[in-house]
Amino acid sequence: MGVTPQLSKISQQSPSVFDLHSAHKKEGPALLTSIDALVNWARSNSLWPLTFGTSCCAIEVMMAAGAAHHDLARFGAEVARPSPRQADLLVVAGTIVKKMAPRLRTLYDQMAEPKYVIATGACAISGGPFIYDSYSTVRGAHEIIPVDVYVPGCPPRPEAFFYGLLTLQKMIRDGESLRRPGVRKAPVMAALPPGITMEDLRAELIKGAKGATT
Amino acid sequence: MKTVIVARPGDGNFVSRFFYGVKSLLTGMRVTFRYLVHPSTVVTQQYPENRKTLKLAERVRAQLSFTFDENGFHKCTACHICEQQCPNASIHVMDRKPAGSTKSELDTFIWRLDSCTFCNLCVMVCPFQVLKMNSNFESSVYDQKLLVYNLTPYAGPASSVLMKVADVEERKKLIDARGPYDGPTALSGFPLAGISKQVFPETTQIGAPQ
Amino acid sequence: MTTPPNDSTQSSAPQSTPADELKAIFLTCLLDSLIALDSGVKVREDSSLMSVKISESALLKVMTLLKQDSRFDFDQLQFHTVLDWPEEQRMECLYLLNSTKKSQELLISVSVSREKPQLPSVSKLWAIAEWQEREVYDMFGITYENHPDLRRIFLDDDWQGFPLRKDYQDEFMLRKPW
Amino acid sequence: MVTVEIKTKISSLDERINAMALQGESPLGTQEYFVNMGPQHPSTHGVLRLVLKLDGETVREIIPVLGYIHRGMEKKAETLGYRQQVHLTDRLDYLCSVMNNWVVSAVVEKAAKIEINDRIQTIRTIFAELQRVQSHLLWWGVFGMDLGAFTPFLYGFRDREKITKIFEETIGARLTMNYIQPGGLMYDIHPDFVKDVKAMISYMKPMFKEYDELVSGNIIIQERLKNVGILDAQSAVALGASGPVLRASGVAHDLRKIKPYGVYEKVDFSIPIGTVGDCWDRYSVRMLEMRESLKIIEQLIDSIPEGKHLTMKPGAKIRPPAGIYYEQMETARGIFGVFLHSDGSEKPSRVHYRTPNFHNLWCLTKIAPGGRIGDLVSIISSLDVVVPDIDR
Amino acid sequence: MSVSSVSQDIASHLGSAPEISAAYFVAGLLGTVTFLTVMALILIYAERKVAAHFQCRLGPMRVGWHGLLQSVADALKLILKEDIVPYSADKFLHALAPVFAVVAMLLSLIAIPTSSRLALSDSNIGVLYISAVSGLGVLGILLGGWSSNNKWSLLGAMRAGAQIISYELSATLSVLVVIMLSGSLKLSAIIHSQEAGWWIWRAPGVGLLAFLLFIVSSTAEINRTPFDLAEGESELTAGFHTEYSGMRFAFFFLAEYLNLFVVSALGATLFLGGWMPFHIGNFSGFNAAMDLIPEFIWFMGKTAFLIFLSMWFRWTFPRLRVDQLMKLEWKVLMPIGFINLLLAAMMTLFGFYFFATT
Repeated sequence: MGVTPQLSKISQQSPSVFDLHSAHKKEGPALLTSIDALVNWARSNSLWPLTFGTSCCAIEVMMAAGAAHHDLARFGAEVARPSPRQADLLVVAGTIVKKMAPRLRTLYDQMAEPKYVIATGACAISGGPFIYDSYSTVRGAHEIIPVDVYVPGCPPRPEAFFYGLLTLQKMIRDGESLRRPGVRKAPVMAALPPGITMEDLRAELIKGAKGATT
Repeated sequence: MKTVIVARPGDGNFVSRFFYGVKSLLTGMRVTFRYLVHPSTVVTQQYPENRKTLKLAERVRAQLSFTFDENGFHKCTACHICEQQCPNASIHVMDRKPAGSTKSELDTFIWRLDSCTFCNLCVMVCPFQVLKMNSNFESSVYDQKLLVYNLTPYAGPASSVLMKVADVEERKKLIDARGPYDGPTALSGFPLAGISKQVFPETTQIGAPQ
Repeated sequence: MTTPPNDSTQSSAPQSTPADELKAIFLTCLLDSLIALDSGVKVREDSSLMSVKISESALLKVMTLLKQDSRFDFDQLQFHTVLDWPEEQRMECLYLLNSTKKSQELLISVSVSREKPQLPSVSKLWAIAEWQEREVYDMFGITYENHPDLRRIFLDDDWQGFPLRKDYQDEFMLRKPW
Repeated sequence: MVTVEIKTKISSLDERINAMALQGESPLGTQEYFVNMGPQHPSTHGVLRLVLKLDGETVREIIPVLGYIHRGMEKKAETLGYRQQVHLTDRLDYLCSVMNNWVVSAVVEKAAKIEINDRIQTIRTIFAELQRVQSHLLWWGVFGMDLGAFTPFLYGFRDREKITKIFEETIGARLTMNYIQPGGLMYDIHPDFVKDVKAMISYMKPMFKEYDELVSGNIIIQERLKNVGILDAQSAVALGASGPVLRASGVAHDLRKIKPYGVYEKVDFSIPIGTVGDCWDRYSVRMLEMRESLKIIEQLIDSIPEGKHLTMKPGAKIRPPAGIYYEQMETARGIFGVFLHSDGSEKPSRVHYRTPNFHNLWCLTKIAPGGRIGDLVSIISSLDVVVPDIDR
Repeated sequence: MSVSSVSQDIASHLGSAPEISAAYFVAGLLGTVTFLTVMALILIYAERKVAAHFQCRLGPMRVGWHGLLQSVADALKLILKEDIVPYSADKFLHALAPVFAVVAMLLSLIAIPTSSRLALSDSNIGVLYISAVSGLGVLGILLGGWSSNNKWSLLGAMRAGAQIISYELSATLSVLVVIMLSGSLKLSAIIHSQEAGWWIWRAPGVGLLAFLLFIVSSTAEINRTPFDLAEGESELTAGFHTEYSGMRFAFFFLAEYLNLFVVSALGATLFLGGWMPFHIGNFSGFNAAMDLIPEFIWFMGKTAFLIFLSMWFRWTFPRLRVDQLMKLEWKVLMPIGFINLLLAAMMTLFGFYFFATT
């Protein structure tokens, strides 16, 4: 009976940060580990975003997500700070063009550690509609600043942004540590579809990258 | 042309303005207070908690997917119409010609979620209604490369051709399995615009000058 | 070179309605006044808008007339943009004028050379032209005489080249692969 | 690279600021200073940058610096087919995406002589008006937030969500719709559409009273808006303003009445106009426009004619004859026009968007000087600028 | 219940050795700091929840039960966040400013009696002390805005300075009414003078007017909407604390909420009788029934009501413009305050208020 269509399986059992339990391994003395856990708990639950949005995604991600129907406040993230000094989360919501790129970098540099970046929408991930034939659009925010979580969509629904926020919270809880300030672990592949391991993917991508360079 | 002239607040004298002001402030406070004391006016939908019951409209466009028939086969003939219609090259149909055949068939159907704008043109123009949009919006990832999907689980001809082959074993020979991340980087080696070649750094130094 | 105005209006409006007739009368009146200023006035045929071609030297005179004459009263400049014709080595500058009082629209087209494109600025007549001309300079490299503040509007001041020209190329821009 | 000989002196932003620093003298003899407002600033609605010359709290001069979201859309449009043009305009003024779609579709239909039926026209009109209400609701919320009241923002969005639900149901998108296609619509309306729209209208009508109680009637709002940023009729026309900004100055100019498109001829509605042209007029014009839009929808919703939702095959080639085509419509922010030059091929050889916000923002440089920083914020907000629409 | 405060109790038991006084002072201060930090956390949580319900949403929901631990997480995060001092800032003043802001508030809280037995320092010039010490808070804001070397900060600080100092006047004018009526600057004496009824209703008209005046001007003094010009987000990005991050920003944040508490507690003490239960003249039966509710609860209830009022203003009203703000103070509130003071003086002179003891 043919091949089981894997993709339909994916869409049925969507990868979820809620279902997959953490792969985080405890290291070091128990006290430090539990302090780590506490710190990461605090950081992950208090992500104050910077009020920053360049185009359409800002309406969905910064405004509609914060509005009454979806309410970003449930995650403790409604304290949108207009000053980058006080913000923890930079949501790159919208297209970044060449003229804006240095400013985005400045904003990122002005933020205090620990800081996290979510790229929402096609433009911030890859340039989106302007990936080809545009002389000014930067192809993705990751060309300028390190991005932690990518939330695809054009623009993503507020729920999709929440999913991205949960993904980021999971990353903070699993991967960030008090004892290694500023150093972030390799991303935890929480959002991998079931049946595909990190190693498979890594091997494939390395193979692909080698193929591309040679 | 029918026009209405908008009303302007009265200028009035100081005293009447003062009392109007106090009244207006109290009216405003009444509005907000009404919401405070009526918890039923809360409209918030609690997304992660209501995940099981969350029902989006059927036309919601959040992910492109293939339609499969009851045998798990698709009808795609690799005609490339969707690829041509895609405004920003988010779809790449890679076809192959099996040995001894002149007709090409679908190998991998690459769809870039990272640059897709959900304009629905591919779905509209598909002559065989292979493509459809579904509402699965939960696709956040830590790595951009994971957003390049292969939509087809197997490389092989369309279901119309496959179903002509009666023997199940023979059918299996016509098709090869494909994974969801058989992206073009891995398969053909041509680089995707906007996806840098750097592969998963072990640690990222934050704030390091770039 | 002068096209008889009556012919052109009749050809563009085969079925005559009162509105069309009014438009024809307006256009006749307009063309008569324009020809008095510039003998090279032609009607641009392939346009869905009422449009006339004038010569570069008469631009300012024609525009002043159109703005200030109470018969026309074109009080708004809807847009100013350019068509690039690299094979003919010219650029065609288009001004869409609009009259809020008379509800008329008129497209003025002027050709300039591609090498040394320069036009008089109309920002004295319509204030918005200041930005529109800056945009055209930014995108096509047309410079304007007597412009109060001519600099790039969208791109950085040190940008090289004029991106909306047909032959613009840079290393950054990717072409769609198929 | 083409080298162009430039005869005129081209200045730069720095030179402009330096020149501005030299001119003018403060009446108090105090030192004036420059402040950058934006590109990241909560009240510039995106990435608009304003270089302000301030004298204490008073704004003396403004240089808007544009281009922080200039994406080269007109260049991109030259590489896309006529059908693909539509989705780009979603990203111009994303709050009027259906109306923008309509303009592009209309100009392509005009060029390629595509016939459309009454059903399509009626549905397009209903959606355009729904979007106008939606856009004004969002503006109302953000306006409240800019003036320091956070609650209107949430009430506005709460009610906007009702309309977004309708969009989601029929179109499948919340913001960037790509709904109106050359030759018709992407989908026919959802079976529940009529019912939901009626429910929305009956929900919205009493809400306006609440908005008036909370914001319009508020003394602080009135005092902050009255006689602030006055744009008189003559300069509004000269500065190229359109839409509510122009109408607030007392010029009854609305393309829905002057050159009716869609089915606007058949419906009965009036155009709110202001008298003074200050922020208050711009505010109330929009508040009244929402009511008028609901009136239009009410008249149309029961009598959507039967017919097909797409008069041509979705994949059919569009190849208009060579020529210049222009179409313009009244969006929530003013006149949006699409200029199209076809060379007879499958792709346009030049596309130019005449965007309302580009023209409306220009008014800011003329009306804001003299006010306080707080006035500047309310003026920007009352002009209702959407920055991606300016920069394209 | 005796008038004596805890300090007098302790002093009478242990003698007045300087070490013991010092130890008591430190312990009291630490206790106050802890109490106030917890209080600020609760206030922040309450503000977010109340705001959410004003706006038909839920507010913090996911950290702890109904988001109870939200403020704890925020505080922990802020403490551990990187503390950035801009390169061109005045480093010493930049560090000093948040301390000023918090310490001024802590100091003013010492004088407020929370019940008849619990007042850390019942000074005989309590009201004067509080208005003097809380005036220090503006110094923190001014220093912070100045030392950041940022134009937006400076603008915010200048606005705050002008605003706070202006509104201090009408706040003091309204406080003077109560001082005049009760005839004392000592807070416990003011509370006891309200034994027959709170000043807000006992002095007909004048008390209410003074109370409203106090509410408006104190809202302005603590920079809350509709008077939040110093940090008006849509105008000045973040105002005077634009350049502050981490712990120091947390100090400003803390000071803002402590301010709210202090001002509300002061308002409750002066106009609503502080810890004094609701008494009506010499209706002893009624008064005795009211006395059953503990004093501390009376105090906290009144304070909470005033805090709620402030939150209600904040989530309903838009912000004033800077010139309107000044106009409101100098042309409206000040004259009203003076007239009110005059009326209060006559009232005191002739004993025209309810249950006057003369």
